[in-house]
Amino acid sequence: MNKVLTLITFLPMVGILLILLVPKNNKTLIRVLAATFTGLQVLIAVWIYINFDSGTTSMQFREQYKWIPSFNIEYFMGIDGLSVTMVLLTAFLSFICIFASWGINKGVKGYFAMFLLLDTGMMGVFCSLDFFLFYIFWEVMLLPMYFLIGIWGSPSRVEPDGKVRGGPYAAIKFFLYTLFGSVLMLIAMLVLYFNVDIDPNTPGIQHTFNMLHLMDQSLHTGVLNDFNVRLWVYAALFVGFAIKVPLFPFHTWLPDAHVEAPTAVSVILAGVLLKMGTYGMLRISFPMLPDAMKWEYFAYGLAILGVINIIYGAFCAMAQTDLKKLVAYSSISHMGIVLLGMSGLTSLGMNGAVMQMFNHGTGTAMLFLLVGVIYDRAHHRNIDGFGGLAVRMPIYTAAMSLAFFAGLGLPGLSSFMSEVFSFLGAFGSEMFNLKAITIISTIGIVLTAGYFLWTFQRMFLGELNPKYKDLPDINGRELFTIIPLGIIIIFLGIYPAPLLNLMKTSLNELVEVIKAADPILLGLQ
Amino acid sequence: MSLFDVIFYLFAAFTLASAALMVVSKNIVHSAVGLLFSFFGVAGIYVLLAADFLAVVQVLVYVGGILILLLFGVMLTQRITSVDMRTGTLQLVPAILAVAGIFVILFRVIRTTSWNIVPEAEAQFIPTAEKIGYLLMTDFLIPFEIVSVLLLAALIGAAFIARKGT
Amino acid sequence: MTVGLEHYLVLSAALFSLGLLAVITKKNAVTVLMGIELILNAANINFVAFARFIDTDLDGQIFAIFVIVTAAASAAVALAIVLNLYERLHSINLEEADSLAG
Amino acid sequence: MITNAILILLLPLLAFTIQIFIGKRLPRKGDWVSTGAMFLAFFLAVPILIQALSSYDPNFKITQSWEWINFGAVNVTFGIHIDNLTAIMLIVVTLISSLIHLYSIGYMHDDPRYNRYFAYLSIFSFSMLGLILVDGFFGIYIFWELVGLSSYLLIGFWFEKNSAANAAKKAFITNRIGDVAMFAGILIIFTTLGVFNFEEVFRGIADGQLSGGLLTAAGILIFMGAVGKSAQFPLHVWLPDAMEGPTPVSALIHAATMVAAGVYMVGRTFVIYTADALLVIAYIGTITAFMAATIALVQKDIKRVLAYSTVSQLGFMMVGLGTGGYTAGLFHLITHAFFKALLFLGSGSVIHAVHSQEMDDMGGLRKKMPITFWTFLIGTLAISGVPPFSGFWSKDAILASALEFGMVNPTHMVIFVVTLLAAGMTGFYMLRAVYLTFGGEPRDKKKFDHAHESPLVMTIPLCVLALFAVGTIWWGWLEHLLTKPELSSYASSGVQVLEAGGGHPDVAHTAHKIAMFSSIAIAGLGILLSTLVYHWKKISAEAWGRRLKPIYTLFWNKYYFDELYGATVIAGTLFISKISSLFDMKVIDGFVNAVARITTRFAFGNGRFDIKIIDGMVNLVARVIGFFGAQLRTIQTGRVQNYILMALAAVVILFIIQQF
Repeated sequence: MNKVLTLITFLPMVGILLILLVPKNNKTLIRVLAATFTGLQVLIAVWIYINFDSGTTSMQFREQYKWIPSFNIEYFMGIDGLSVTMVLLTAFLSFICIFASWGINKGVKGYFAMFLLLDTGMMGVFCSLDFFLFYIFWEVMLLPMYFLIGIWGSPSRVEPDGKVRGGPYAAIKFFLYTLFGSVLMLIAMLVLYFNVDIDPNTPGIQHTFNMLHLMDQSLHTGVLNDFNVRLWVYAALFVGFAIKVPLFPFHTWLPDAHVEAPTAVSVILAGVLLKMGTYGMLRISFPMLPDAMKWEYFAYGLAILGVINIIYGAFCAMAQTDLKKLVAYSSISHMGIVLLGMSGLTSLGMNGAVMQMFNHGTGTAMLFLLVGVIYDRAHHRNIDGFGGLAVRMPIYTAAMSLAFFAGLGLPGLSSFMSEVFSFLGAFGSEMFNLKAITIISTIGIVLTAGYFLWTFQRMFLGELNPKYKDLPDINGRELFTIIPLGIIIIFLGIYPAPLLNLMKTSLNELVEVIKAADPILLGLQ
Repeated sequence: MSLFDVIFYLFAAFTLASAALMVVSKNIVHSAVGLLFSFFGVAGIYVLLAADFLAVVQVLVYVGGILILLLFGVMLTQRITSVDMRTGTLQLVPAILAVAGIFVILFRVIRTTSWNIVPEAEAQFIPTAEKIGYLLMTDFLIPFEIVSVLLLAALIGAAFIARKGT
Repeated sequence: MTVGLEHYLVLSAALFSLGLLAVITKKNAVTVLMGIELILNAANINFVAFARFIDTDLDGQIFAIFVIVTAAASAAVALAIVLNLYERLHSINLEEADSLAG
Repeated sequence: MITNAILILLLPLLAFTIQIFIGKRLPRKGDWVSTGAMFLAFFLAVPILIQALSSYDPNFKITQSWEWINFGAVNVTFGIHIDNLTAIMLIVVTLISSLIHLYSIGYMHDDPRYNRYFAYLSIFSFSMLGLILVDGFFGIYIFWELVGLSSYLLIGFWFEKNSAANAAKKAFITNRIGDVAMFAGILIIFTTLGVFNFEEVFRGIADGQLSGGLLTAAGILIFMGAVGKSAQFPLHVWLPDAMEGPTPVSALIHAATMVAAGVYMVGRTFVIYTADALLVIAYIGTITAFMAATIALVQKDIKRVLAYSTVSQLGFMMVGLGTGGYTAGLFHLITHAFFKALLFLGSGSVIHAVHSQEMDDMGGLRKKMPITFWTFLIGTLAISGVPPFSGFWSKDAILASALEFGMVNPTHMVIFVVTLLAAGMTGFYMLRAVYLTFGGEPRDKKKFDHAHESPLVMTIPLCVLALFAVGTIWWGWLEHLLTKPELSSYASSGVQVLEAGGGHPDVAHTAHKIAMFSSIAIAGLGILLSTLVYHWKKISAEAWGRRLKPIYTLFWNKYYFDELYGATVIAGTLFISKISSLFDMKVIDGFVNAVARITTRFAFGNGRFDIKIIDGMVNLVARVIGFFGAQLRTIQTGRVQNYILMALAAVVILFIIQQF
């Protein structure tokens, strides 16, 4: 099983091939195939979880082959504590999303093929250790996402103010935003590539895309020894990843994309794609340019942007009347906590941040699934258009309240742990004084409670809206997608150790690496 | 000029003459006969080249097979009894010029190339049938099989194409 | 001078030229086919001659056999096409088969 | 004992799990599961108390902790910490909770979500017991939030009523504000000391690792948590609204236990408060006690009267703690738990009988509901501070502590004076409630006729609680067990500790005497006044109300706090949220769209240039090629033989060219 990463990454591709062979009218078989392959993926993920050695900082399940030798491009896969959590999350959410997509009836074949392609792209991003390979997977994701939002999202419509909105608009917006980020990332990648020398002893520069080499500061040559250049490279990478997170002010693609996308795609978008931004920072920006990360303006900038995300996102969420948009803005707010946790460069904060990535993945997935459930029944998402649903749909209400309370960080539910430790980590930072920033950001806790409870009240409490007196409660298939998430949320809220133990060794090492970054390069300090 | 050489020239002249007849003749049946003789001539040349098996194949396949096939073609497309068994030619002058040019070119190439001839091999006259059979079943097994399949496919294809009313 | 490789090659070249002439000038499709057979024969002579004079094993002859087989196959297909052509145009005059004209 | 403690903690959780999933299908909708679990927890708590009493040691302590979350560098443990305070609180909570479970069986018997109600009660009991048992700030914060959740669920239990849903939301969010401040305090403590565990934190503070302004700030921030939970000024607004919940819930959560959690927490972490922090606590308590008492004077809803009296009493407790009367404050917490639960259950019994909460609809119920009346009266006398009822002893201790504080620091004498006034008002408004409810003639005849004494399952808890309101714990004995913890006792040897407050034995005695007489006097005065107004009708309440119109209006409108918050905090938040959203849509997204539009414009401009010039050139080339193509077209005869000929000719020509 030393090819396990290749297997988990390309298994969906096999699924695509099979799906393409199925006649397009045999929708059930297509769905079952998709479910089977993502299910297999989950099994492999479980195998990885069992066999993962959490005691070591080195990359595991490595696979390394020459791919394009003339440019030193390798097919290099491997995971450590940081990526294994994301791999688990991706496998798990993809599987669930297949079931959430069961109701898709338009272009079933294309939908599931695209979905599986997306799956491969996501897995590849988290598994690849070659920057070039990483970049390719990063771009591979874009394409299916574009079609999934554009074709299977809501149809194009003209708003009362004459603006054209809808799936195609959101898809293009998403695509262009991300592409813009990718270009910056590409530039940074090339700068790194051309200024890293694998073998400093022989004359002539041996370039490489191997991330482990790129992380090795002693191999950096040429312009990479100029601190200003390093700052620029860091900035380019940062913007590239920030768009994906999304960080204020690059976030406006997110509400549109979330609202217009079909439920399962929203889940993947919020659950996995957003994590890629922060994953990229932790996997690429921080370890490759640790000294630039430590430059005051960047460190404080990251924390301040995190706080803006938290508070601004919460305020925006409060003003929404569209339930899905509210959840989208709450994602922005929650991702701010990840950034805040990272910015302190402490073991607590870093672990808290990655835990938050995982927990937000499960929590927001649950929220989007539940939004999809009500949308399927009522065909609208206007918060004020409901009312008193708790009487009519007790199970749905219970599920939604679990998701809401997880979102507002109730103790005993997973995101509480990650939020607390993110805040603790940022507040206790030894390198930067983030105390005031952290205290300000805690306002977000109140705001989050405010908008979630307000929404909950408007939708579920009070008199039952007579329009919905016959609304059926959540059904078995929908429960099947939600219950596993609920169990994870509760379990990790009470006992986060299984998740934490996976990643802490790698993340503590990362913190040490950044702390030890050569201060001489910090010419400006 | 040995006997061998004389025989060669005879065969060569016979072959070329028959071929010329085939080209020049306006009657398609005459052409076919010319081709027949030409094939025989080539078979003779093979014998001179110590390729006895090949000579036999040439006679059997070409004379016995392909030519018959061609004649069938003639019969099926033109009634033998019809007067119009003649066929015309077209673009004769440019064609002759171009072909002559080609011949000159080939001739020049042949003359100017220094051939790396193995000298002592000239005398050997060993029957080749057994060796060819052996080689076909060993070294050339795969080409042999492929060509068999090709032949089969060609025959099926031919039968399909020639079907009436397609 | 004794008959050597070059003689055979010249013979082959002449045969080739004649075949070519037939292919280019003949109106009748069957005659064109005959020309093609001539060309193939010319090529075969070359194979055998080279096998005799340059490379003394039997590879050339075996190649020649393959050429003959392929020729048989192509003749069969070509005749089928001719028959088909006849079906359509009620003639095998190649002047009339000019749907490729620009 | 640790096993007992764990079982106490887990039993309600188990009951909750059973109730929420299969409660509906159990016989009697599973009320016996929750109730039984609670009684079992009580019986498990008794041995703990017995052990604490039998050891009779102020430093009695059993702790145990387990690794929970290990970050490598930081290790967070989950631990159980039992000392005298815990043991007493365990008994108080489990006993009252058991009784209220029992009472609820009668009170809620025909509710459609009967099983859900018991599930919520169980989750509340679990959180409350956890809050008492845990050994560190992290744990207490978790259970702190969880009691907030259960409070939310129970206040909003009748969520079809908009007022209930609003009240629930208000309670949770107001609490959350306090919680966030508390969280900030925990942030300070943890990042400075690196531990959550109480004992270790105390040790670190005693060793001077955290001191001065930062420690004061941390203390005040932590106390803010208690301000939220214990409904202190300025976060008291949620508690009166919380009366929307079922009355037993009000008794359990919003009177006896949860709101007292703030006081408990301040007691538990008493040593971290600097003198300044304690002063803040004392003043907050004073303001709360006075303000709530004044509001309670004019309320007409019986539950609201009780709610404001609760707020006021919680203020008393804070005064006790803030002025250094550690034992007094906690003593009042314990006695208050019993008599306030009693009062609420009594009011519940009345509400159950007349189906109204307005005192205007009541009156004369004494004859119809004798048990309820007598127990309610006992509770009233206890809360008013009439000797020998339990409330007298504890309130007296608080006043003594306040007076002592004032005598030592004369500038802060105001605390004692105001608190004393509030104590007087307590007697007044509580007696008023009794007279309006039980005394006089029935004001609503129809409802009166309908009224009847409650069933046994409801009156038994009343009697048991009344027993506790009459009798009391011996003060000296409590003082011994709940000795005020001294920071110095946590210090490592050789570290000098600056004492925050301190005992002043010389004034203590005097203070106690004065306080006792003044408290009896003021309580008597309050009761007398109340009797004059509402029983003997010597003074007209309406007339005085008209005469003091502005003050009356102010009290009636609860000092306009709700309106103030509505106009500032809530409106401000909503305003900012609207602005943010608009900003997001118009400015940021507008910018993005503008960029897109400019790009497309540019592309159109480009397009025109393209069509005219670049395309023109391209077309020209195409046309030229087209011309030659047309000429060459004639070569395309379509005859294969022609093509071959041309190829041959080309070969020949090429060969010739190559030759020369």
